[in-house]
Amino acid sequence: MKILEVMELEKNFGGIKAVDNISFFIEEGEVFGIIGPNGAGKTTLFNLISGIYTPDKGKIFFKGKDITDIPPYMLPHFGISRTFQNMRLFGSLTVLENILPAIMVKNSYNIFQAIFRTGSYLDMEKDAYNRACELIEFFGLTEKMEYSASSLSYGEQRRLELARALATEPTLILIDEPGAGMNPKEIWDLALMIKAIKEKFSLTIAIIEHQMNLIMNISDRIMVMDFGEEIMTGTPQEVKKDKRVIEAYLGEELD
Amino acid sequence: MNNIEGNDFLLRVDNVTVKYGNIPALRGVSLYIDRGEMISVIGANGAGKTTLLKTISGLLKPVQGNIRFGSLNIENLRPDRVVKKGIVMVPEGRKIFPDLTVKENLELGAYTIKDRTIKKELFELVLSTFPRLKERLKQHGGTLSGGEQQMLAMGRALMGNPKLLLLDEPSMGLSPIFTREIFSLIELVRKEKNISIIIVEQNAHMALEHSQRTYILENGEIIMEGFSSDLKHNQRVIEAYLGV
Amino acid sequence: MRFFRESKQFIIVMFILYVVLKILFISGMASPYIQQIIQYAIIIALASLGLNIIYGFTGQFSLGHAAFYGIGAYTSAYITKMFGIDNIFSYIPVLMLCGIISGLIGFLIGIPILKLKDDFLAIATLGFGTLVRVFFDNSDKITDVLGGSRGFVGIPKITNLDLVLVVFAFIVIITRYMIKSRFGLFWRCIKEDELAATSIGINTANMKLMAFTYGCMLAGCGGAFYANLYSFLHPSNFDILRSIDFLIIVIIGGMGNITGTIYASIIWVGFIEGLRIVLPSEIMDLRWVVIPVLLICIMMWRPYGIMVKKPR
Amino acid sequence: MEHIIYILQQVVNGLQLGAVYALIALGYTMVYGVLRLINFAHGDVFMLGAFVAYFLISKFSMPIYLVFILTMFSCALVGYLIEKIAYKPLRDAPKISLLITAVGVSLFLEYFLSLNAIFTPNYIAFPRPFDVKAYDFTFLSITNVQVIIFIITFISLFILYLLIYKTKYGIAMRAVSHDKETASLMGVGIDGIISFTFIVGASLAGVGGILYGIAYPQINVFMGIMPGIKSFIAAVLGGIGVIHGAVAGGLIIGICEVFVSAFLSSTFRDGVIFIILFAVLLFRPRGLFGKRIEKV
Repeated sequence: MKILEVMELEKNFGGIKAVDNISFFIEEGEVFGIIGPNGAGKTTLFNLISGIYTPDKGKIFFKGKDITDIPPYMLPHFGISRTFQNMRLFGSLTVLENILPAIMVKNSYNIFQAIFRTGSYLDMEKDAYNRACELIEFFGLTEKMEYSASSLSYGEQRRLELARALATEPTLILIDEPGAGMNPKEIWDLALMIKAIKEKFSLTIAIIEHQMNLIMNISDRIMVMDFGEEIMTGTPQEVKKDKRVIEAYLGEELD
Repeated sequence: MNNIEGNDFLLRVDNVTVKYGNIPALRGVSLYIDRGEMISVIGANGAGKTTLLKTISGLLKPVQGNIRFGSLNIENLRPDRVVKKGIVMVPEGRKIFPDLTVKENLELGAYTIKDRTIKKELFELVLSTFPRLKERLKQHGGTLSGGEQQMLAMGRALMGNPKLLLLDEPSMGLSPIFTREIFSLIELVRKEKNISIIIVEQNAHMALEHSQRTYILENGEIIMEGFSSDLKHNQRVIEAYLGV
Repeated sequence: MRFFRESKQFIIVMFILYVVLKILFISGMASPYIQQIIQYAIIIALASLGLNIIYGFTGQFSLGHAAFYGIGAYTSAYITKMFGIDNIFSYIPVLMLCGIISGLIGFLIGIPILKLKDDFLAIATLGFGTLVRVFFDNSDKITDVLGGSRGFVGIPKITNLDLVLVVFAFIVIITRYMIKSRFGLFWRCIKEDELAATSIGINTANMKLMAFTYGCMLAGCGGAFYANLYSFLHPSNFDILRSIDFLIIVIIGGMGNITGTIYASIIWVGFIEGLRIVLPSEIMDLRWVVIPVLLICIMMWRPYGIMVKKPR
Repeated sequence: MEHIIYILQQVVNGLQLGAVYALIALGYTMVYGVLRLINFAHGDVFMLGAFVAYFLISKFSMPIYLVFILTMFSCALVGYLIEKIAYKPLRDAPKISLLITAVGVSLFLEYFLSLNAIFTPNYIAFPRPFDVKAYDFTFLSITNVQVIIFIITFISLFILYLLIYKTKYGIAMRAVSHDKETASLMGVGIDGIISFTFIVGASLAGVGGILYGIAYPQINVFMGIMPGIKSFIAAVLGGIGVIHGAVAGGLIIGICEVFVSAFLSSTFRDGVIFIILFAVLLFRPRGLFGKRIEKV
């Protein structure tokens, strides 16, 4: 089943086409990689899907529903979640306080229940806390639970951001350059982690990445972009062999 | 300080550590460059390449180590002072001023040059090196194509009459054809003006092809260095960066 | 009831405070002037708490808080005078109404202007503050009672320690529970990074509006108390300087720190009014020369406020 | 016909006020360009200009050209010092800290000067260096004050234009507005350019102060607040950071204000200006001439 379908998407910035007539789909349960040189429009594409930008043209469907003009805060409620290239954590909030709100957006208690501290309110709070703890434990941050996000190491911050994105219980997660600034060993661990979360949370993943060994390793299919356009889409094997991709991006044939 | 052949180093980076907040971006990095030499620094995204150039050009201050340019310690100079000493950087992503005309962009490059005749000579030189810019002097910088912007960025840097040019990912976002053209222009500049060049690249092929020596940066540390012609055949480099 | 049970400590502290103050008031150890100042400090704390919700917790900078304080004050003054209200029990609904009206105006003005950020929001709220001030200055053209630039006179004196303290304690408890709940957490997320808050599904526009409305309500209640404490209002009581007063209190007390705001209000009112007793009027003029310098120094020294606790 | 003449007359009066707003608005817009700061103290620099001129004329009876030169110089010095002392230490601080500091500087200047030992909080009459004469044309009357204001404003704008578009400092200033880091890589001293911007902006505000004093000969230490805010609104209306936008915005705001006073009531004058502000912020936040910027 196609979980996400993008049709003829277009976005201009001051006359420059950042995303130019892009169409693709993502199958449920697959890992969909997006590669391309800087400025190719990959992050813009994510911003369009996650509603931060509105496209000039084109349509986006999620599970058959048109989500093109949905305000960005609604997307996690549909089941789409994302991370950011330059990590946007709530720096002076604790690790726990970074995760909790992402769980609590789906709570249903209202302000009066909160003020009068009704039983159902306290149950919901407790439930959210337990779920946050589970997630934090899965990502190995339990000991840092009460530390502010900004005091974590780079790798921990990356994990926390991923944990926060998962806390909204997405079915589709958009991951923007998780391997930036990581060494080959860390990249390897990251690949394992992405595979693990995919299984555990039964996710569909769209991922932007520059690290060839990471993206080739984990992706089921890869879309190559350049100058806002799609060059080709195919399995890692097909991409590695494709003439246009080699010319525009890889520069040389990979193994 | 002398190198093996007994010449003076043009620039010597010695045991430099740079941190963003608490996170180290460079850890005890050392390198040198001779007069007229072109060296390259390659490494993955986030390895610290841009940080290295920003530190040399004064945008970032090291918490440890020093940088000598000729006989001068420059690690604590402001970026504009570093430019005055003769080190000019072409930043990643070119950073053309889109609202200034091409001519104004070039004039800005010569901001530190007081002498009008020198300025004029430099202007002529840049236009003869990059004839494409000549046709576009009155256009706004923002209207140029990516390749033209890279030329303008390099032309703008040359207007500062540098002794040492720092190029941050000149091939970024360019098509292979333009990448080749830019690299041959870089060669031309180095030979004709005898300018030393440090080039930082993700495109390891081009960098190794065109530089004499190469440093490999990983996770903020230099893990390997040597003549580019040797490194090209090094098994580890091939696996990690050339991917053949 | 859990509402009171879970704030036992705070209620005990407030009760002791009440007893102490009551003894001071009845015994005559506190002169009527001091009594007034003590009540005034609590009123200022109430309104500043409102600004701390808006700015300290949610990060929405407002230079127009005094306008909402003024709206509450004028509303209460008008109603109590016109209907001849003179006892606490008929005053409580008026008080609530004043809060609601200020909150409603905050809500309506907030819908458009909370789309703005940082300095543009500052200039828009400043603009709204100026508009309200102009309105008060010309209010006698609408109905003569309001007094325009001559000031509103003859407002019934209703505010007393019992009422102010009870309402204040009640509102502090409510505010603390709000902050503890998901809504408070959402506000803090918005202050940290609005885009990230959106990305995890927080309806930032609604949450900002909620914080702003609630903050304006508190300002309105404070204003109502103020009107019925002093029995005289003048448009100049609600200009930008008053907005800056509130701002300074929030900054001294620490952004997003309720207890800090309360302490800071008491210190601030004590400082300003205390100076008035001690110093001759010549030197009193120096106040607004010293205060800005103080403000600038705080900004350089501790931009997030003085009494602020940070996580590890 | 009479109506049209009356309207035309109001346009001229509006331009007189608008010219002063334009001169102040330029300072706001230039400083916003380089620091992304609403320099609240700018209106007070304008007030200082009027006061310096008042002293030079009434106490020293200086010739008018010297008054202009010395006033511009003093305002430039004040502008320079404000930036160096109050804003520069906060270069990396959160935006709002800088804004609060600017408000602090503004209050300090006003209340310091309002001390009886320094000046007075009261209004003082500004000594016009010449008598007002009106030149009556068949359908319009223009005063010599208006002529002087138009000429001096025009000269100031012309010099500013040369400064910004024809000198390397002007190019550097525009570059710094766009991207400080890259500008510094061109050898541009950022601190120097920021000082230069404050100096130019403050000088223009000084000129505005003198002209305002001549046109509306009542001065007061708080006189900078409203014209300051309105000029800022003018800068937003024209598109903050855009030089010609500030001039256009100033003239539009001036004309609007005079029109509201003439056709409605002077009571609503300030209100209408703020309604314009809200309208601009909500419907066209980049202003009339501003560029659209999109970034995440």
